[in-house]
Amino acid sequence: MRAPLILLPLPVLLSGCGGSQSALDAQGYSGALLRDLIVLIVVVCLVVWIGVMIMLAWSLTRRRDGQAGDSRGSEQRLGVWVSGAVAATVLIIGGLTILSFQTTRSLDRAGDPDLTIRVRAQQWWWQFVYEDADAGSFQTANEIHIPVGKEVRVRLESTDVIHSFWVPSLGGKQDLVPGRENLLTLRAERPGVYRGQCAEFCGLQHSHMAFFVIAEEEESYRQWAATQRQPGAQTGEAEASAGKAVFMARRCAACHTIRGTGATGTTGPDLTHVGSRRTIAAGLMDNTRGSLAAWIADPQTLKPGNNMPLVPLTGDELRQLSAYMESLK
Amino acid sequence: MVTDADLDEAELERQLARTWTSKPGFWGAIASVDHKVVARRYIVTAFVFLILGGILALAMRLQLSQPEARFVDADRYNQIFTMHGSNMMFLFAVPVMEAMAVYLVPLMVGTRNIAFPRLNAFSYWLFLAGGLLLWISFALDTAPDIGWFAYVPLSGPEYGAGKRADIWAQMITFTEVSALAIAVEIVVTVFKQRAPGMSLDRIPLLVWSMLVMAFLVIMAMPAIMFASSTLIMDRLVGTHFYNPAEGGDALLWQHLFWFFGHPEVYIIFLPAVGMVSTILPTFVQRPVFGYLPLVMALIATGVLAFGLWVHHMFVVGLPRLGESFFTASSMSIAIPAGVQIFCWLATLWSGRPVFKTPLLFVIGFIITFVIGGLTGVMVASVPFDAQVHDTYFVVAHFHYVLIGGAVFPLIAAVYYWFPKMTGRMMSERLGQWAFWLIFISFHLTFFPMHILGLQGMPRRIYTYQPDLPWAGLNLFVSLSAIILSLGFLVFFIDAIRSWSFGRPAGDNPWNAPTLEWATSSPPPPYNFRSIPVVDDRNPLWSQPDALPVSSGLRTDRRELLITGVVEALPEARESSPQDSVWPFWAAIATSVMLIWSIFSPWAVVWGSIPIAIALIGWFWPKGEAEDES
Amino acid sequence: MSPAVSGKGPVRIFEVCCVAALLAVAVAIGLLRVPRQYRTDPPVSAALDAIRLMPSGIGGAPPEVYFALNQPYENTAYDMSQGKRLYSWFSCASCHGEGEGGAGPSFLDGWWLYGPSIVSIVASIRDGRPHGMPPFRDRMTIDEIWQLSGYVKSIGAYSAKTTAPGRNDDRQNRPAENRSPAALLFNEGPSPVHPEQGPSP
Amino acid sequence: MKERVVLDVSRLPLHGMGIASATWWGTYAFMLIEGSGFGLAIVVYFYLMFLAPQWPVDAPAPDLWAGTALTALLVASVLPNIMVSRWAQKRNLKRVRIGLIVMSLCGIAPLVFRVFEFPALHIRWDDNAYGSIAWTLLGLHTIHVLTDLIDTLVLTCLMFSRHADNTRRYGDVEDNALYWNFVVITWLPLYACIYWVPRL
Repeated sequence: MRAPLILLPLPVLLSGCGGSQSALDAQGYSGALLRDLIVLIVVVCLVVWIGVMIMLAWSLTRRRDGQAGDSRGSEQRLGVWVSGAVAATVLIIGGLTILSFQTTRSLDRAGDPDLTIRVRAQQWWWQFVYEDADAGSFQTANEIHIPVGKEVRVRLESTDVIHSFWVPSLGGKQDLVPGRENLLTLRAERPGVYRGQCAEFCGLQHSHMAFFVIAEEEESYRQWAATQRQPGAQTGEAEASAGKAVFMARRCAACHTIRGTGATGTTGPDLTHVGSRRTIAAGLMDNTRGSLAAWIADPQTLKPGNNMPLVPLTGDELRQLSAYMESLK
Repeated sequence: MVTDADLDEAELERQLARTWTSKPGFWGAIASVDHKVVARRYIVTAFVFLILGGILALAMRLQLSQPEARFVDADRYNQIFTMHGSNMMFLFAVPVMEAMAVYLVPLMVGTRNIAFPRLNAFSYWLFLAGGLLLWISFALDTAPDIGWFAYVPLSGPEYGAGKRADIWAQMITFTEVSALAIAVEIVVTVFKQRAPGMSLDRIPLLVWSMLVMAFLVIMAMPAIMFASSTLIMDRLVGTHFYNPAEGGDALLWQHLFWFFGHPEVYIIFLPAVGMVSTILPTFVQRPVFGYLPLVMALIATGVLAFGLWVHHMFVVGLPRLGESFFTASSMSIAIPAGVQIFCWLATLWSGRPVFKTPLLFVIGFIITFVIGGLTGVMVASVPFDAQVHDTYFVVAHFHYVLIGGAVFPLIAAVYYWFPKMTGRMMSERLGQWAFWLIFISFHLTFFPMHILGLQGMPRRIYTYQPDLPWAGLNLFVSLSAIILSLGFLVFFIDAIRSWSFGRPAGDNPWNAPTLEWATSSPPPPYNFRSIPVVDDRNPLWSQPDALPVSSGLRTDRRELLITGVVEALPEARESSPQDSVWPFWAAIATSVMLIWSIFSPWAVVWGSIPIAIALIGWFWPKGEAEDES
Repeated sequence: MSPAVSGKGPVRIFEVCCVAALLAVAVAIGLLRVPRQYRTDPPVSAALDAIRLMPSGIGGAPPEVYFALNQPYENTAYDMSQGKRLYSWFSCASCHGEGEGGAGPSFLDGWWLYGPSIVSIVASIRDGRPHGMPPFRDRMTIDEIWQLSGYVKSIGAYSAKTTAPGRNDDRQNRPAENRSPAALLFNEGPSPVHPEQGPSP
Repeated sequence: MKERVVLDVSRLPLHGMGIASATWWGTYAFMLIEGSGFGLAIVVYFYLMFLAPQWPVDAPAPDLWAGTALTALLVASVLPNIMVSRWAQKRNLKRVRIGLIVMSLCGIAPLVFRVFEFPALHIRWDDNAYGSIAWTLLGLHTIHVLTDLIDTLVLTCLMFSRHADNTRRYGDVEDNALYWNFVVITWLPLYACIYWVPRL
């Protein structure tokens, strides 16, 4: 069962910066369990379907002789056949139910998490808070890094409507419901970039609410986390420094935080290390200076209805601001 | 006092026609309470909504045919998929099944009109008003954009600006009131108006399925009425049912919605099953195999339907124990479904199939529905569902169940009963074309969606990015959808053409065994010249020469026969109400009140006054012969 | 067969009437519909900026284009809801609270220092006012200022309107905007923040 | 199709009473619908109660007197109600008229108490979810009292008109009595929920 016993002709699953997002391309502990379950159930159901179709085809095409079918004896024989088929249905259904329960139990096996991440889903982006009392906690947006082979506990909350946290390659989905907290455990078995996406309809930009899970070896994860704990980079570059001034003057700071500066807003994503992220606007665009500028200049055309207001800026200010954003590695 | 015993056939028909025919002209049509007239309106309106809903589906497929397409913007797309779901469920599927019941049940049980025919007329007008409300709001760009499930808080006061969510919630009220009205009529018609001798074990399977469906409506619809009313109250007068900060709960909505929403699927599916069980025997020319198991399966499905709503909520974070229970119950619904499939196969096996269009659609139904049922077993498993919930896999699953499981039998039913309803046959040639086009392109359209779902494509997204591996299949699906719509186009062309120009059908063109084929095609306003007497499950096969009938009903007033619940022994001669315009005015008054009440809570007070006046006009006796007793 | 045929006549007339009515409705709708705007066209924005204010800074006339658009910022729930979000994003609450005032004046007491017209409110937000109201001209676009003004105006409405921003799913510390809010609180009387600005009833 | 007469129904009554009447079954079907509605409302009440840290939320338990008086009144009204139904069965027009007038009063009196029940809850519908469900339960039942009252009033007028002396009318009176019993019976669990569950 380990090798993907796929019945369906699948196109290439991995592609470029998209990262993988497929239940069949399992790269995590839960993901693999679920993939095996899916494949097994699909095979069983396929066999059942073929069986029923053979019966159907036979009953439609069989040669009929004389008055067969009307006699009492044949009616009884049919009764036996139908009862047998129903009994088989009961057995198969029972078997699948037990199989499903077993998988649930394997998924639930509790272990102490090595790392806890709090997820706050908002219309239409993901806030990730790494809670670590000893080393200090920090925030990212739309991108998490996790160490390979470790249990990562994800605490799921929503600040507005219902969303759903789903990284198909690593495991099943779980909703984020306002007023409640749900838990999910992730464990990536191999390094890689795994794409996740909101799976519960959450309004206008539900389609553009993706995030990436970057599983990496413990050492590089530690480095990454250490960098993230640093306050926002100070840059000597003139353009970026001017951008910082624009950031403060134009009220960007009312919504965004850049640690180590006066910007402490909490409505929008934490931008302390925005330059280090792979994408911006919840997976909408690759993170380049050009796309940053485009986003700041006109967020409502790129992602209509999103919650970033358009701030009027001159061309120079825009250039400076995007340079500053890019410098926040 | 004139009874039919004293008259010859021609005179009897003339007198019955005078008593039962609606007045000509516009107001005569508005006032008509003939169940066939109302049902025909219902069916035509529901099919119009099907076409409109199908156009919406094509718009969605156009938008999804390529990544980051800009044919439809996000706001419009959200309105479109909400409209598509709500329209297909509330304005097409449920009403069309109930309309078939309104048309066929009185004929199949051998009575002259449905019970409470004025309520029936009222129900249609209210349904029409609800449909217009939804579609006019769509045209005004203020259609609901919250999905057909309208989860709070997205549909709640904070995130659902404007009246969009209110329009959705009130549209529910319109359609639910009309559905409840029909359910009551069907229950009473089946219980009290069956032909003498039609004991419980001689009721046609379609009638059984409609009876179970009516009980499902009665038990399930109050949940959605309560849910949608409290949603409007949260939005309009500031109650806190769904506000977690003040003691409400977002999941309460989901419980209420799916407590209705799951039985809703069976409300649509059970009538379809009844149609299959009725059509199949005619085209193999033998009685259906396993009448009793089939009835038991219908009832078991109806009961189980209330025990599996939580399988729509497997990923919201409920306790594991509860989820396990609902996995088991959801899986177990496959057993009655299996019983039915095997009984049909046995019927086919032992009969002599005649491959006319209705049978083709029934066979298409079996092939397709088994797939839908099996994917249903898949999503009943909590861990399986964790991967496919809210993905295109689920979209594929329920289209297999709803189109394969309900629309295919419905089309079969249209081909089968069209001659009865219009007196004319539909074209066999076009029918075969329609079947092959619809059947093949249906699978081409919806099967790839299973794969898309497993590849991680979520539902309800208006677009996707080019670097995701979904573009190829999506384009394929969109192209197949065009062929599918062509298939439906052939079907509609055939229906419209045959309505006026089809070959005349005669009373019983298929040599079918049930009572509706005992009268002329189309049936006269009084349905039967004399009320039939039944002594077999398949009366027209057991009595091929002369139909046993009763005599002694009056012809100078609309009179029908009331019989006992179990044995259908005659108990009374009862009058059936005359035509009346009051149901129409009552529906207008109700519509005004319901629409007004999404703007002001005082509408409930002031808007109720005209309703009360209309109802008094409706029930106040006019001294007609029907009032005598 | 005769009853069936005579039954058909009225039904046909009826169906024709229905189709005609539907078509009429459809045509009317085509002329009436108002799509939601997520981004105002630049020329419209420019025109919205051209408010004509009285020399005193109190009251004035909105630009023609506002009427041409059918006064959306006071009449559509969507724009008001957007205004409500802007109210929180731009921290209006740090001075005005949830409308009850604080360092800045209250919106709930029925008193408007610079008059209740939307033009005055737009001018106050855009250009600022004495005693601490900062100008938001270079922080918000003009259509956002209009949206915010529409919302602020609705906070202190004298009577409930059918178009109002929805209440928040949150602890309720004052009547929700959609429920005839301010009128309930008028009897408390205005509370001037600066003595010289006090109302003179 | 050719016909063969096998049954003569001309001696059957022109109108069925009780279980031989379609209206009777229709009334039961509607009671089933509304009963489901009440049942659901009660389920929602307990659902919210189990979510809340304390119950009632931020309010004292409701005052008892108005609700209890109304309950007593409703229960007492069952007696004349059954009498009216009996008289209708016996087709005693004079007594049915008197009984219907009494029942009209029995419909108005609870509404008077109902007016005092809402303030006795000590909470508004928009204060929190407890207030919302308590008001909804009361409101839902009030609507039922009101509809049956209007039905009774119209029926009373009808019984004083020329259409009165008719089996069909007596059947209507019986069905109306049946419905009033339903209104009374459904109130009892609601009364327990609204007034006594918060005191547990």
